[in-house]
Amino acid sequence: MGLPRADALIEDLSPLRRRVLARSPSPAPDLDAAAGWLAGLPDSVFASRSLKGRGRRTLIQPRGGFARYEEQKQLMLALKAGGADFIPLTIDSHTRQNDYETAAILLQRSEVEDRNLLNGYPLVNHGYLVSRGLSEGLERPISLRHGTPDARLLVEIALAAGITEIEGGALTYTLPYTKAHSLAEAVLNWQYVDRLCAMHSTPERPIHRESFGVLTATLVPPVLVAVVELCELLLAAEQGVTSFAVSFAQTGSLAQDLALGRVLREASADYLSRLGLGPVCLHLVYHQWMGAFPRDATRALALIAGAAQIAGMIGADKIVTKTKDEAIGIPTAHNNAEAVQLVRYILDRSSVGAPLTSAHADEEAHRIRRGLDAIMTAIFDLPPRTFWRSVAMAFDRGLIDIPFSPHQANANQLVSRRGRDDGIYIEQPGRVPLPGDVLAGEAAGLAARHDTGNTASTFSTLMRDINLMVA
Amino acid sequence: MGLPRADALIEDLSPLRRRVLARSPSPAPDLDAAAGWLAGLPDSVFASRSLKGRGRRTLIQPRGGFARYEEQKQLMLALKAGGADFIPLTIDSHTRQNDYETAAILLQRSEVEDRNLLNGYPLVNHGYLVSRGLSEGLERPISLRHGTPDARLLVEIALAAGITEIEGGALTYTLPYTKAHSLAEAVLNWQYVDRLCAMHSTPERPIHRESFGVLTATLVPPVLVAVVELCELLLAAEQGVTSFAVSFAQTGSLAQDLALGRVLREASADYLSRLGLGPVCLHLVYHQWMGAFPRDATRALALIAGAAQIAGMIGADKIVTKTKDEAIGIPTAHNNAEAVQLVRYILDRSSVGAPLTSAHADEEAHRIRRGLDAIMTAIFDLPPRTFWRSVAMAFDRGLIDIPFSPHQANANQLVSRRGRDDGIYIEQPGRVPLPGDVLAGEAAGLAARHDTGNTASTFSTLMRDINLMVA
Amino acid sequence: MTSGRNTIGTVVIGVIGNDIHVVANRILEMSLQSAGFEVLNLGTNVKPDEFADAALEVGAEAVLIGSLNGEAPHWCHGLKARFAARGLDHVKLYLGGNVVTGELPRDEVEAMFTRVGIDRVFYGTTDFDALTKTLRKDMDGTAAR
Amino acid sequence: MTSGRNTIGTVVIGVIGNDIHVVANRILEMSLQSAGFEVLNLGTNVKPDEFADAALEVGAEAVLIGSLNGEAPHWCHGLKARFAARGLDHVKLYLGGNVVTGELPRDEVEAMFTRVGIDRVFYGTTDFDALTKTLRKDMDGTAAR
Ligand code: B12
Ligand code: B12
Repeated sequence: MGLPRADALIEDLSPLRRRVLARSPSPAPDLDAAAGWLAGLPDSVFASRSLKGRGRRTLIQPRGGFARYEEQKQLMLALKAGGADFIPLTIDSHTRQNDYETAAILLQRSEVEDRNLLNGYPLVNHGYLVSRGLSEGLERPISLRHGTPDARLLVEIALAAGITEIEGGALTYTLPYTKAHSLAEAVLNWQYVDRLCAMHSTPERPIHRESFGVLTATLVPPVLVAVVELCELLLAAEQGVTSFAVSFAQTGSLAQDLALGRVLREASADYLSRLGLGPVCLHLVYHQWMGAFPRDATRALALIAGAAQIAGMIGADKIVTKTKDEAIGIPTAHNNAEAVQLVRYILDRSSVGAPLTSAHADEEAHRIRRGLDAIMTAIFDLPPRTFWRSVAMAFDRGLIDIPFSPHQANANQLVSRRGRDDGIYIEQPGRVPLPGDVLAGEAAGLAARHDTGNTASTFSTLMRDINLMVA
Repeated sequence: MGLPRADALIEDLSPLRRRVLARSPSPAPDLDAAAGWLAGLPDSVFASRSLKGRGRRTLIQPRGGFARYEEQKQLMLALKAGGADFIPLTIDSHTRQNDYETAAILLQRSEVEDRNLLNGYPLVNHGYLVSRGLSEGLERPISLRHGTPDARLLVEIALAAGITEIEGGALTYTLPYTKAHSLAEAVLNWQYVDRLCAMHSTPERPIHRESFGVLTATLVPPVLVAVVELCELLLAAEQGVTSFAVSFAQTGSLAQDLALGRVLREASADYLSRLGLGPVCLHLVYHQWMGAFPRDATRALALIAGAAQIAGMIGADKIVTKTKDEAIGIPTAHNNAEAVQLVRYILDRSSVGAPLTSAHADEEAHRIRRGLDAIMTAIFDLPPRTFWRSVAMAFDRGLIDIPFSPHQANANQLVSRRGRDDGIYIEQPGRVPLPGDVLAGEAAGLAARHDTGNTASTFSTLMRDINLMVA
Repeated sequence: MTSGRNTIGTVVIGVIGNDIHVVANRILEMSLQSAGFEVLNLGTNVKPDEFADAALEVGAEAVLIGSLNGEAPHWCHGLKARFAARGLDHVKLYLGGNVVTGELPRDEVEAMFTRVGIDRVFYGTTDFDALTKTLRKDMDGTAAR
Repeated sequence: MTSGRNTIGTVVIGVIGNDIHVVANRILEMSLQSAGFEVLNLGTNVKPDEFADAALEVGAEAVLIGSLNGEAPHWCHGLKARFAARGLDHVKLYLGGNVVTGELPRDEVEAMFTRVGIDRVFYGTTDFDALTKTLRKDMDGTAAR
């Protein structure tokens, strides 16, 4: 029995921090460099404050990262000019795997050859001193977006550089992003990150943590998104984080989007209060379609506009945007800013006041919540006495099973596909402990698929499901 | 007291028809030319059958009309290739005002100078024989879209040419489209049209009639759209029309769109059955944003995509589309077909099964219905003994009062502007007989406007309201 | 319309031809009135002779013609002559709106209409505040003449 | 993976570098298996030497390399040499996915990789049925050699 508890908090991080910082290929900040630097920054660069002061506006955050400092800076200014409320700092894939060496080589070649040989900004190689310049004149919070199971050094440097929003978490940055990184280790490493963020928070200006409920963006059933989001929220709350956003990506079904948004908000508050954790200032982030994108620019823009409208309908605190270049490659700064403008245009005309619902959405919400509660109870009831160990065990035992995770320890026994109104439904639960009535509801959702009805999944329906927005 | 009644049906139209047909500048069809021609056409060109057989698909109809036959034919084929379910035949503005002479001059000049000098297809001048060729190889119904208060000759020719969907009505094609045409006359002329359509209907293949709830597309309060739609439905049902669509245009507020769609469907069925009219096969048509359009192509496309998503959410039977050229001029066939494809792309991914709602939408629907019932009762209670006379009197007395109508007899005493979530609310009802609680609800909607709150309307808020989608 | 005393001039406005787009026309009326002009608004569907007759009747110094639906090229042809026939050569003719179909170069559009006697052409989106200023200047000119 | 008898050939597949995009990799595995190939799927994050070692171990006739995240140009450099070092010159090297960033002319992209020893380049959307046919033909060639 391992319930999340406030006294799971790591007491003294300093010895560990010294060891982590020693590995930095760029000049390492000392232990209180970040605190001092953050204290001198204006409120306008604090993500937690932007979120708190948003009123009824859904805030906008694009994605984007370039190898070289100057190019990244230009991108950031272009995005600001386009109306972005949060400015992204997306990290390259080598840094995400802690392969600073390859990143260094490609950064150097990018500089010498005057072209971009990395798919993101190698923050660890650039270092905190150089990167402090990024937020100068920005007057917007910078968000660290990566996909790194061991992000301890990366986050040390990010905080010292004045970055106030840290995305990720043990599950969401391991299961979609790594093949072999031990989840138990990832949990410990993210406890470090959470604790570090909490340590650098003040009551007025907390460092904001955000989960990445997108996961693999491919046929992940809403109930599993909810479980993963709740686990990361509770792990962060254990370490004293006081500003946190749960998130999810457009599912492809409006009813499921409405339902999942509602369940995430309600369940987050419920679990925290029931477990005596917090107070945490909670937010909801919506990622527009994260799966395979249409190549056609007009369709891509339509998809982006449609997602913006849904973000308005669910009253998301923030939407994370894509661009019309998504299917093709790293977007230009211009097209990235264009998408931001477009999303603002639609959002400004999509507020709904009261939350929308429907009989189907209500049913989906009810089922997601029942499933979530069942799985969380099963996780809490696992043998370990600490919550973090239970989370790791839940994954090992297949209670958490994410479709299309590249991770070699993922159970891969859960099978999902699209059903009613293109919603994602569970065909085979594997070892995920879902009650019978929930499974019956999932089966009903599958049976209502409009093209094939309740036939077993085939290769061609799988392709259609993955390419929902492409064809 | 003038309730709509089945025995209001015009018995013998023939003498009148002969007089109308005699005015044709092109060779006039004889009295049963249309019936014979329609009987020989395949089911695929009957609008009523497409609508009935649509399943859960929202059908798509673009707009478009060119002066010359060949150009119009090419447009129609391009729209078919783009995936349109209905093919439009939009009539030029001179023909709409029965100014066949100017239309003839400009048609001839268009042919000689090889360019387009009309903003639509002058069907009366082309005549029915030539125009029969339009539907050849089309396998889709053609929809007559015009804006003609006296459309008797136009519709005679349309039916003889094999056109099976006739848009318009006494109120919707007079109040936004004319300055001086007597409404009483328009009602009589549209009774002729309705009767003519009913006469050419068979039980399996009725001629479809569709109202134009768009009206002036400028700050028309939902309750007045509902009143006008109900009046035209009832007038058509009196004349034996058995396939009818009520319609409305995107209001700018999602809650009002959801509410108005629901009220229109429910009230249409209720009134028909309560009055013992019908059976009428009822449909709901959604016009995407009909007010001032953004000039920027990306925004225009986003607006089009967003409207398509809403059409899916309200489960419209049909959506009538715009193009990214809207703010600039008559769209090219290519851009018109592009919009159709885009709308199909979004619609195919926007079905919701059960109708969506929210506390606000419920409240809006309740208020629209209460207002509608109050106004309809007031109309029924007017002195005349026939419904059609009551409708004309309702307009004369300002019970029906349409903002921005160019008609000189329009009362212009009702003042509306945008309030909560950009919905349209009534600030001054003029002589429109709305109950106190409804007016209180409207005032509350105004008070919740996010920028100005409950300040009186000014010139600058008016401009903002009109340009909601432009800026 | 009554010919007031404190006005800075009298103008006729309307939408030409078989055109029923009235939104800009209503707004233009409000703008001109609040700028101090005496306005006779003929509304929509106004034929060339009606503009000329009205200008004669109220002694207008300028006529502001709107055209939104693409008919302007047709109706503006010969318009100036109708004013001349009534001895109204001095009346300024303004034209504004979607005066052509599609996007054309501004100077091309202006030339197209000044050629047939329109004094000022406002192609597309127009700032009505700026418009009233221009109008005031033009009228001062007319009065001085 | 067990080396079956009724297969038409053995191939190694995987996603190269620090790349974790696994969706196409899973689908490719299913496609190849259902076409009758024996497949060793190394999954994601596969370094050049691992490909070569695996090919040696199972006696693969072809190695199908996926790259989705833009790293291909980096990792394919020197790849052929690792195979040569193990005496695996005859093993066909296939590369597919988002092998470069942005849209480039197809022949340019192909030249870029054939230059460093890749036998076949599949740039962008790939029909896996057509792919298996090509593979089968290539393998017949290898077997005959
Ligand atoms: C609302 C609307 C309608 C409503 C009109 C309701 C009403 N009674 O007013 C309805 C739906 C009924 C309608 C009908 C038609 N419409 Co319409 N309509 C529009 C729309 C969407 C908005 C117009 C509007 O109100 N804008 C808001 C006002 C404030 O802006 P504005 O009118 O552009 O005016 C600005 C300037 O033009 C200028 N201006 C205007 N007037 C004047 C006058 C002077 C003196 C000056 C100096 C400046 C000036 O200043 C204003 C402020 O910047 C436009 C497209 C668009 N713009 O998005 C099409 C549009 C004007 N319509 C068009 C057409 C063709 C028609 C129809 C013929 C139908 C058809 N074939 O599609 C019929 C008209 C029938 C007829 N007899 O005329 C075309 C015109 C094409 C062209 N010029 O090349 C347009 C551009 C749409 C399109 N792309 O096809 N329409
Ligand atoms: C889903 C997705 C993700 C998921 C992946 C989940 C998972 N574990 O698989 C998540 C969200 C985790 C993710 C992360 C990242 N992603 Co990603 N992702 C996508 C996305 C949206 C869809 C990919 C997909 O699954 N498609 C469906 C499958 C069926 O299609 P496919 O992969 O394209 O495969 C087809 C062909 O490429 C080809 N093919 C593929 N493999 C092979 C192999 C062989 C042998 C052959 C012959 C053919 C072939 O055939 C397939 C069928 O046609 C694409 C953009 C897009 N396409 O829309 C970006 C995209 C691939 N990602 C991209 C990037 C950069 C990243 C990140 C680095 C983050 C970042 N900086 O933005 C990280 C990766 C970190 C890392 N270590 O690699 C870029 C790559 C840029 C480039 N190549 O220039 C893309 C193009 C998006 C973009 N425009 O920025 N991503």
